[in-house]
Amino acid sequence: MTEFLTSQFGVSIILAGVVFGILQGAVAYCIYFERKIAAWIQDRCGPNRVGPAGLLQPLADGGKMILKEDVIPGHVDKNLFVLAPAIMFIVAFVGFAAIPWGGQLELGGKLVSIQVASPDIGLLYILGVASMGIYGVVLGGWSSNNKYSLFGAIRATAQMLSYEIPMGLCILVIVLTVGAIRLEDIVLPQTAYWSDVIPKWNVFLHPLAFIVLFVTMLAEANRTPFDLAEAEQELVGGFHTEYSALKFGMFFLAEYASMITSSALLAVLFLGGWHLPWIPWAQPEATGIAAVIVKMLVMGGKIAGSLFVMMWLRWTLPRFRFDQLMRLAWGGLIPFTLGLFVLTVGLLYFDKHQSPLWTLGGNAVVLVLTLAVAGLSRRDVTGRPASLPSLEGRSLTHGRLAGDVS
Amino acid sequence: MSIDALNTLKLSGLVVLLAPLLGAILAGALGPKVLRSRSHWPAILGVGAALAASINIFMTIYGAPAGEASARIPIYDWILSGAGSSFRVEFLIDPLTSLMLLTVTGISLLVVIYSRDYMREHDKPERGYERFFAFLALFVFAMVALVLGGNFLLLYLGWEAVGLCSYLLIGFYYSKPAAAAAAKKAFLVNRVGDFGFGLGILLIYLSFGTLEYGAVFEMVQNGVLASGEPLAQGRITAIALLLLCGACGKSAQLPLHVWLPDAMEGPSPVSALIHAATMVTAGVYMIARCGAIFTASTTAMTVVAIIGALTALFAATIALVQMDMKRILAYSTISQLGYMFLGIGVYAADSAVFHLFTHAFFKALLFLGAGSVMHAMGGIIDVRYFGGLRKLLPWTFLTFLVGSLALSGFPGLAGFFSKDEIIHHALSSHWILGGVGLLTALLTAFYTFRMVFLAFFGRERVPEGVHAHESGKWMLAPLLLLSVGAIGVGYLGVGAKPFHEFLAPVFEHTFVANNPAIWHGHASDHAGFWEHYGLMIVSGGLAIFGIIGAYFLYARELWIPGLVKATVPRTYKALLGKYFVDEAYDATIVTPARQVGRFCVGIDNWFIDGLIWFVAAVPRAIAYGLRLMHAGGMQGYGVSMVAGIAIIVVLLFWM
Amino acid sequence: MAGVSEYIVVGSILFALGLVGFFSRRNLIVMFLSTEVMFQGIVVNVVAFSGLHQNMDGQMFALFLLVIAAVEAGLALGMIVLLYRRRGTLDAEAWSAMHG
Amino acid sequence: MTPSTGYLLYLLFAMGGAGLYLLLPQPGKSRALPGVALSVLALAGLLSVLAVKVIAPSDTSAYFCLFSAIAIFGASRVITHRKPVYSALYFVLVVISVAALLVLQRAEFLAVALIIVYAGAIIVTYLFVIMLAQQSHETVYDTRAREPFFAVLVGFVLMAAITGKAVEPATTSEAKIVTAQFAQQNLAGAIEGLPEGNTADVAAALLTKYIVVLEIAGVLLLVSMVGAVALSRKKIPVEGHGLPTRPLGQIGKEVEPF
Repeated sequence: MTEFLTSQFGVSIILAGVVFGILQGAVAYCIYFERKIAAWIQDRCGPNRVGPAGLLQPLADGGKMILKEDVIPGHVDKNLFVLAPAIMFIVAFVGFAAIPWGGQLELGGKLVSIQVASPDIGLLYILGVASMGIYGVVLGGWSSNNKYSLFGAIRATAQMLSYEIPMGLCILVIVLTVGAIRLEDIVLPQTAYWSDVIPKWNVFLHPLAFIVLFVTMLAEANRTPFDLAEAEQELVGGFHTEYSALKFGMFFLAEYASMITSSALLAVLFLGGWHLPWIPWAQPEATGIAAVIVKMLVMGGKIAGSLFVMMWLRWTLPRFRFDQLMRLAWGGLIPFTLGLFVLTVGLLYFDKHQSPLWTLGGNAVVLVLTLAVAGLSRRDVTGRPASLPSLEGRSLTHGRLAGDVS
Repeated sequence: MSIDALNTLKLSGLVVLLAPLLGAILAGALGPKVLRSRSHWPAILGVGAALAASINIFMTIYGAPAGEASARIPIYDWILSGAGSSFRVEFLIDPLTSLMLLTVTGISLLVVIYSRDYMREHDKPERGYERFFAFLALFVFAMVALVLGGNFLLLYLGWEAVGLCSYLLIGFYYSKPAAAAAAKKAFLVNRVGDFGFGLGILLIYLSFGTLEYGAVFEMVQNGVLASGEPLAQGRITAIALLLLCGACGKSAQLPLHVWLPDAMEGPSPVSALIHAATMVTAGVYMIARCGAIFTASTTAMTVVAIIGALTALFAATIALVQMDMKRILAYSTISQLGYMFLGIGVYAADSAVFHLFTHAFFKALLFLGAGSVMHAMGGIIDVRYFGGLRKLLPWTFLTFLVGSLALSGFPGLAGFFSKDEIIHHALSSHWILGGVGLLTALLTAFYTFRMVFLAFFGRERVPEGVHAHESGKWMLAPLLLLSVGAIGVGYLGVGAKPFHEFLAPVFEHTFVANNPAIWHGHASDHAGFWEHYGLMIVSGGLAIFGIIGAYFLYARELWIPGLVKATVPRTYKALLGKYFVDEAYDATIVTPARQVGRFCVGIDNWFIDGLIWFVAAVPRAIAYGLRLMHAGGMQGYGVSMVAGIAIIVVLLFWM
Repeated sequence: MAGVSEYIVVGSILFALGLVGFFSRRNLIVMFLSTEVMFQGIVVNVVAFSGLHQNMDGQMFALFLLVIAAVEAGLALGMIVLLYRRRGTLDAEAWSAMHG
Repeated sequence: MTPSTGYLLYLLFAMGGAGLYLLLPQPGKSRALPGVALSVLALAGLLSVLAVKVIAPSDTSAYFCLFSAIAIFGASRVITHRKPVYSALYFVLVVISVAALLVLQRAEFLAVALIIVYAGAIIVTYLFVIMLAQQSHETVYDTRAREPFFAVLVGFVLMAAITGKAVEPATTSEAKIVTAQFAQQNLAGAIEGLPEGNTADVAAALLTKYIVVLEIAGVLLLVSMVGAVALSRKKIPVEGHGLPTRPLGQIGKEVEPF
């Protein structure tokens, strides 16, 4: 039994259970913190009735969700209606399997990875799982047999397909820089230092790719300012209009879970994963149990930071219009990340891909080029039919910001 | 001739030839989108470059030592057909060529410049502006190719290209039915002439085995065929007459003159170009160039002279009663071309070319003047609606007057000297030919000034709503330049006769050697006063008499023409109806041809089509049965295809 | 351990099912889905061969099949949308205009 | 494999074909029950024949049977389901199980690529089009298969011919040698020899031996992209055949994109 527990397989199974449990709670508390941060930004109190400082609010919410009547409207396609939140939920949590949480642990004289699975194709696995997330939205929207839901679903499809491209390109940039697609192998090179001071985190090599990846992750997770699929003011809630009770809760949890996955991926790709400079416990050589706990805390801290920025953005930025969203992806991010990709390939050829001077300079050049080209060719991507009445002078009446609600 | 000079000639020749073509291509290709209202620049620059190069050629030829003023310049082998018969693109540059080039490019340049304003309405280009200039430049290219070419094939190429361009330009306003019909008519009538011309060239090739000028002429003068046999008189006469047929078509001689008056449907600059510089002179040039062939056949020369004389008189009489300004000018052109033919026919080719040269100036001037009047009058061209225009259009009037005086043969102006020479030679050939020439000179003066007095003198008869205005500087400048020419160029043919001296090497072995009355050169030095100046006084007097007559009849006593009209109504009608040549052609050629065409259409429609229909009906009947197998569904086809695969697999694996 | 024959069995069954679907269904989209099923059968086969010969040829074939499928999906779907906009139906029979 | 196994296989194919024929959408009363029964029986029989007679027992053969069953089930649902949306979703099932089969063959990269490209992109666009083109109501052309009998006959004859050959013991001497080689190179042994990390192998093959094909594939994708753009920019007039293309009652339920 001990032997089983100390093998990689045993650790993986234990880890799967632990991570799933922690994440469930974390997701619930994400919602709590979202509300708290919203309140803080808007100079309110936020939830403060249930438990001290409202800390038990997620439990109360969960209870409510579970106990509410689970309505399935008569006009929906029942099978898919039920399937959609399940797909969403599963996909959101399956992605955690490949995330390296805490480096390696020395257990019974052997090193085991603090990772549910470490496949050779780890990064592709996460991408593949993430790409399946669309089905939840699409099926939910379509099966609801509701105009607004379908709108939301269609928007979400187009949006997620579009933003997958710059996301993939950003990830490819990192893959090329590091030369590996196993997530652990991506973290390890980042634990080295430049001149023994600055950690070789990829964010210092490709800061713009980091920003773009963050933006695309917002879009993939349907977060403001890209939450077109569930824009309350326009679509009554989008693809989950018809959902209630636990199914709605699953959508809700899935959104936060995918935020956490994205943040974890971001941390692994750009921020050195569980690595923290100069702290001896957070180095790859440290394999004790305490070190692993520190590493997991570091990882959690990075994820929390990223989550905080996402929430901060939500309460700061207004929502995009759909054509703007599409233009940003196809006219801005894709050319830009393509440029980054070409740049990285070129630097790779000259073996300069890990020299910050070259990559940063190249980033600046690509940015300037993209901005120049984009500035020179201003054109709507989706286009506005000429038959529609002019919008001039009417934009002010729609000037309310998305964040004003709730 | 030195190598340097030859190189100069080659280069300049290429520039003369290709610059207008390049201009045409540029104007045509860039005109619609890029140049738009600046489309005249490629044409002006192209023709201008051609003129510059022509001047260069002229200077080179002029400066060449005596007896070496002729050069054959091969460019490249065009058609190599084995068996020794190959055709080259080559230039033949001699005094005649250089003069023709000067005339063609010079007049054309002025016309192109003039067109810049003419083709505009309120400074906005007309529709097809760039097309017009592209065609103009192409026209110049074609004419230059005709003149420069060193063999009959190139001559024929230029000949046909000129015909094509005239078709395109006469039909410039192709949406106007009259213009389209006139273009078609010009083309078809030319085709009749060109057919004979083509036959003539073929006969030359059959006889002499080559089309290169020098070789052909040498053989003709030696009187041998390519095979070595002696050249029969009948054969050379046939060749000459066939070539003459082409010349008649191009130069609008009887009986193929009918296209020229109708060609007035084109814009006025086109008329000027056709009449003065490019198209109609082609015939004269060709006969002058082929002097060896023509002089070898007395019959042919006689025919040329008779046709010339007849045409001159015939056209002049018609011009007496026409009311359309441009038509009067057109008939006068035919008449003057008749003079040129007459001149050639009496072995005075240098005089004919001289007349061609002077005529180019004053006829271009007259047509451009007429165009200016027409432009001012908003498109009206009937002289009955003019009158008193000399106050409204002073510059146009002055230049037009100069042109008219020159045309009438008023003493001292260009037309006087050249025409006089021709009449002199005609008189010394046969008194009837000379008499016709004199009579025509009188008529010419009369109808020319009939037009001038009707248009520019007397009461203003301008219709309501027309505001006549003087033309712009782009149009007046060419007019003034041409007036200077119309006054001055005649003096090239008096005294020491530099013009004739220059041309002399070209004709000395052909026309001059056969001319029974050498009037210039050494022979004339010993003539008495009356021999020398008598004819001048007579013809000048006739011109002045004609002018005065026209003044009394059309500026003063306006009732006399009416009286004449009433006295001889049939003659008047015949003149007005242009002797009913068109109607005669219509009845004798066009209608029967149309009947034959109908018959052929009937055969085609009923017999041949029926046969084809029958052939088609058989497979259709078969297909009607077969198509039941095609259900039309792609999936059905797929099933049968895969069924085939399945059968093959089963057979392959299990049998 | 399954040998190459079993993969061929599964692959050919997938292929044949796609074939049947392509021939018997009338909905354009389902027809194209059926062709994709045929592609899957082929992918199974060629990857099995790849394993058999211990080289990458089969996997390369599969990869390019993937490319072909993507290309086909892009164009086919574009055309289907066009056809649908024109006729308002996805029925393949609506387009048998060459019916004899 | 004995001849009796071959006949058993053919019997199973016949059963499956009959079941599929019954399941294909056709008008008239539902024949789902006998169809399902026949098909399930045939599939179960096939898998058990394979499992018992053919497959060398190993730790992955169970997975192979499982995912094969899922793939075949999914594929038959793709072609028999009356709703295109479900067809597409069952196709996702096929893709995932095929990806699993590929993982069994140590083609992980291809498996993930299959999922990303097919499930992540292609089928989503199919779904997109289905959503745009029709709502949940059933249409005539979805409920009425075209020549199902011949299609099933042809398809299954082909299938039986190929699979029968694939599992048949070799009869000729030449074929025997080949089969013996195949048997020798048992996949179990072969796959153990492969290095860890399939991605590097894929990349190596792609960028050396197949570089030209890779370029061609790139050009093909570019052409397809241009074609798709050209197609989607085209203005298509609705052909008037007298009737409104969509029934009036449906208008409220339909939406244009964006």
